[in-house]
Amino acid sequence: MITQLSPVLEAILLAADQPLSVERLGQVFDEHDGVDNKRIRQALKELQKSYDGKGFELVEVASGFRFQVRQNYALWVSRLWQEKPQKYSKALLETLSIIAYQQPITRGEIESIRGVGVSSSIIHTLIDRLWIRSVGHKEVPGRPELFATTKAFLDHFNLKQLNDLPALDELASWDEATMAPAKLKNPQQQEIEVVTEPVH
Amino acid sequence: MITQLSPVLEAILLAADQPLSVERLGQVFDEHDGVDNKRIRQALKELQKSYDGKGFELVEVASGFRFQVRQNYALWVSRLWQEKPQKYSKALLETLSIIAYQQPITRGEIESIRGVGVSSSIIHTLIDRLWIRSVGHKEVPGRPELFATTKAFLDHFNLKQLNDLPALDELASWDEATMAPAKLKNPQQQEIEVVTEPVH
Amino acid sequence: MDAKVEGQAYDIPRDLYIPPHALQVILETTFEGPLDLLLYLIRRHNLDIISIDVSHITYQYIAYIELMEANMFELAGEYLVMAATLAEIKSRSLLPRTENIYDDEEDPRVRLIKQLQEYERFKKVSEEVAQLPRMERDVFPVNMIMPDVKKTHPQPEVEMEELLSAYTQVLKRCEMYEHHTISRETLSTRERMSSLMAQLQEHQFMAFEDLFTFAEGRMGVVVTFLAIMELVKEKLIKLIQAQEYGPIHVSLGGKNDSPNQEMNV
Repeated sequence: MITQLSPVLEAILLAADQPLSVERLGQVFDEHDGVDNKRIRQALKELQKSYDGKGFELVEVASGFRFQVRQNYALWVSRLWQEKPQKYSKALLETLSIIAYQQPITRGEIESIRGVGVSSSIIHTLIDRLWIRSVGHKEVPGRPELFATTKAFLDHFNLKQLNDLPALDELASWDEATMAPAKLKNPQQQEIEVVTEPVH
Repeated sequence: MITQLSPVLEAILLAADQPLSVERLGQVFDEHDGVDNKRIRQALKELQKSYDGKGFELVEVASGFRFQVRQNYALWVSRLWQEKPQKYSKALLETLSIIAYQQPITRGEIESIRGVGVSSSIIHTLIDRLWIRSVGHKEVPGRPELFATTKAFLDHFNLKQLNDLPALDELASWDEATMAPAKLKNPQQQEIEVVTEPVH
Repeated sequence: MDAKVEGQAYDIPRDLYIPPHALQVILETTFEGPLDLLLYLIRRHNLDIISIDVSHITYQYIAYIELMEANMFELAGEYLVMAATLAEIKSRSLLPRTENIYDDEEDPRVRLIKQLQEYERFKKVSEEVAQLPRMERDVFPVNMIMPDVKKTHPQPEVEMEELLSAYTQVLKRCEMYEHHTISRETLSTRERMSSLMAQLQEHQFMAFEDLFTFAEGRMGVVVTFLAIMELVKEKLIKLIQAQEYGPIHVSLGGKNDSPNQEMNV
């Protein structure tokens, strides 16, 4: 019977190199330990509170709980880290976001939203990072792969679930007559279409 | 000016992948931070005390300070790291079954039955597991080793003797035709002798 | 290049034309494609698409494409499609207008607006996603020295059924091989006797099992065995065994130069 569960969980989570779910933590204990998932959840909650004002925190992400250094200290930590964080291109982030919000989605569908081809290297980078994976094929000619995001993606972006992603805006309203965003509507310009003289 | 130095040091040391000396820690700060080595040393001492009863500790080793998981929690950490047993490959199982039914047999013979090569790692795994051993050499060019199963093999499969290996329907006729010639007189008895008695 | 709006000179926005040498850099680094570029121009310059001199831009794009390196061709194609869409919109706008002449599916304007709306949504949200606290940039994993831990590698368990099924598969595979072989070549005992004699003439003294070719499968081995028995009976060959249960050797019947005992068959 373990009377002091908190330091044990602390030790396990600190030694682990990946987030651990309550279930996974539970597997560490045997029947003599008298530890069930409810006790674990309770202890984790208490632990989380106990790190107020500390340089680190215990957070829950998609695949479980993990310790991480608090964001407010990133400045000093990054001075220590020789490696600069990897930069990702706008194209990659757009592709990733479209997959995250529209999953499961084919490469062709991503391309039609972006209005431009999606390079294979972007898809490969996302797969290599384990942020997306193929989850099947769409039953259309060519049976293209369907991509979806993974738990590792949520983990990397500090999210517990897809719902925690920033909300997607409503479609902006556009004026179809002028092809301009509604708020930019300008009556003067609107008349141009009729009177503009072709140059050639 | 940093007023709360402890959490900053905590963050830096937790993110570092090696011990950091007071001097190295000092390099992270600039003149505006108002941090000198004396302040660092003081803060580290306070931090060390604050981890009483926690699952981890801050210790000073030769090259500096580092966080480590307390030794008394090694048991649980080790349970986390216990690997799930892997499955043996089909190639290994086939090799083992051929040795069991057709022993003593050379690697070359196993290969010609399987129609593909038998990797050294399979043979080594089976020897390491104490399921097979070399029982001599075949008197043919190259004098290849002859492999046979062991008592440990019988124990693992709950067999008293090789005779207890289940008979496959087709086995009888197959054995007669392909068994090593020395066994032609009485194949089954011969098998048992190889396993239970030292050959030399 | 000037257009007149109710008699007043009006500057046509020229932003859609980008000199070819600059375009590669701009397209690859600044804009994520023709939609992105168009969206930028619309937002930034209050650009009314209808008012653009689309035909001019189209010519510029075509000129650009001609100048372009082969490896940029795919990208050029996408911008060209956009230029074509704009040209189509422009040309339709010049036609006398009647209400509802195009349904929504057909109208390139509706299509383009939908595309722009959709794209803008994702462009915006992807900028927000980029700002999310990210591992190794905003938050860092905690590295801690582990206590001394004995890592154990439990060994896989094997069930008797697995072993049997593996062996059954081996046997099945041999049979498949056998059928394949047999269909190609008819094995007869006599033929095999001849080839065995030939082998023994070459090597004189051979291990019994070396006379067998396991790859031939069961049938082949049986034929060889029968052939050997036949040869022994006909005293063409001899079986020699040095000690009980020792390896058996075979030599031609005529010259038994080994002191070993002969084997009773």
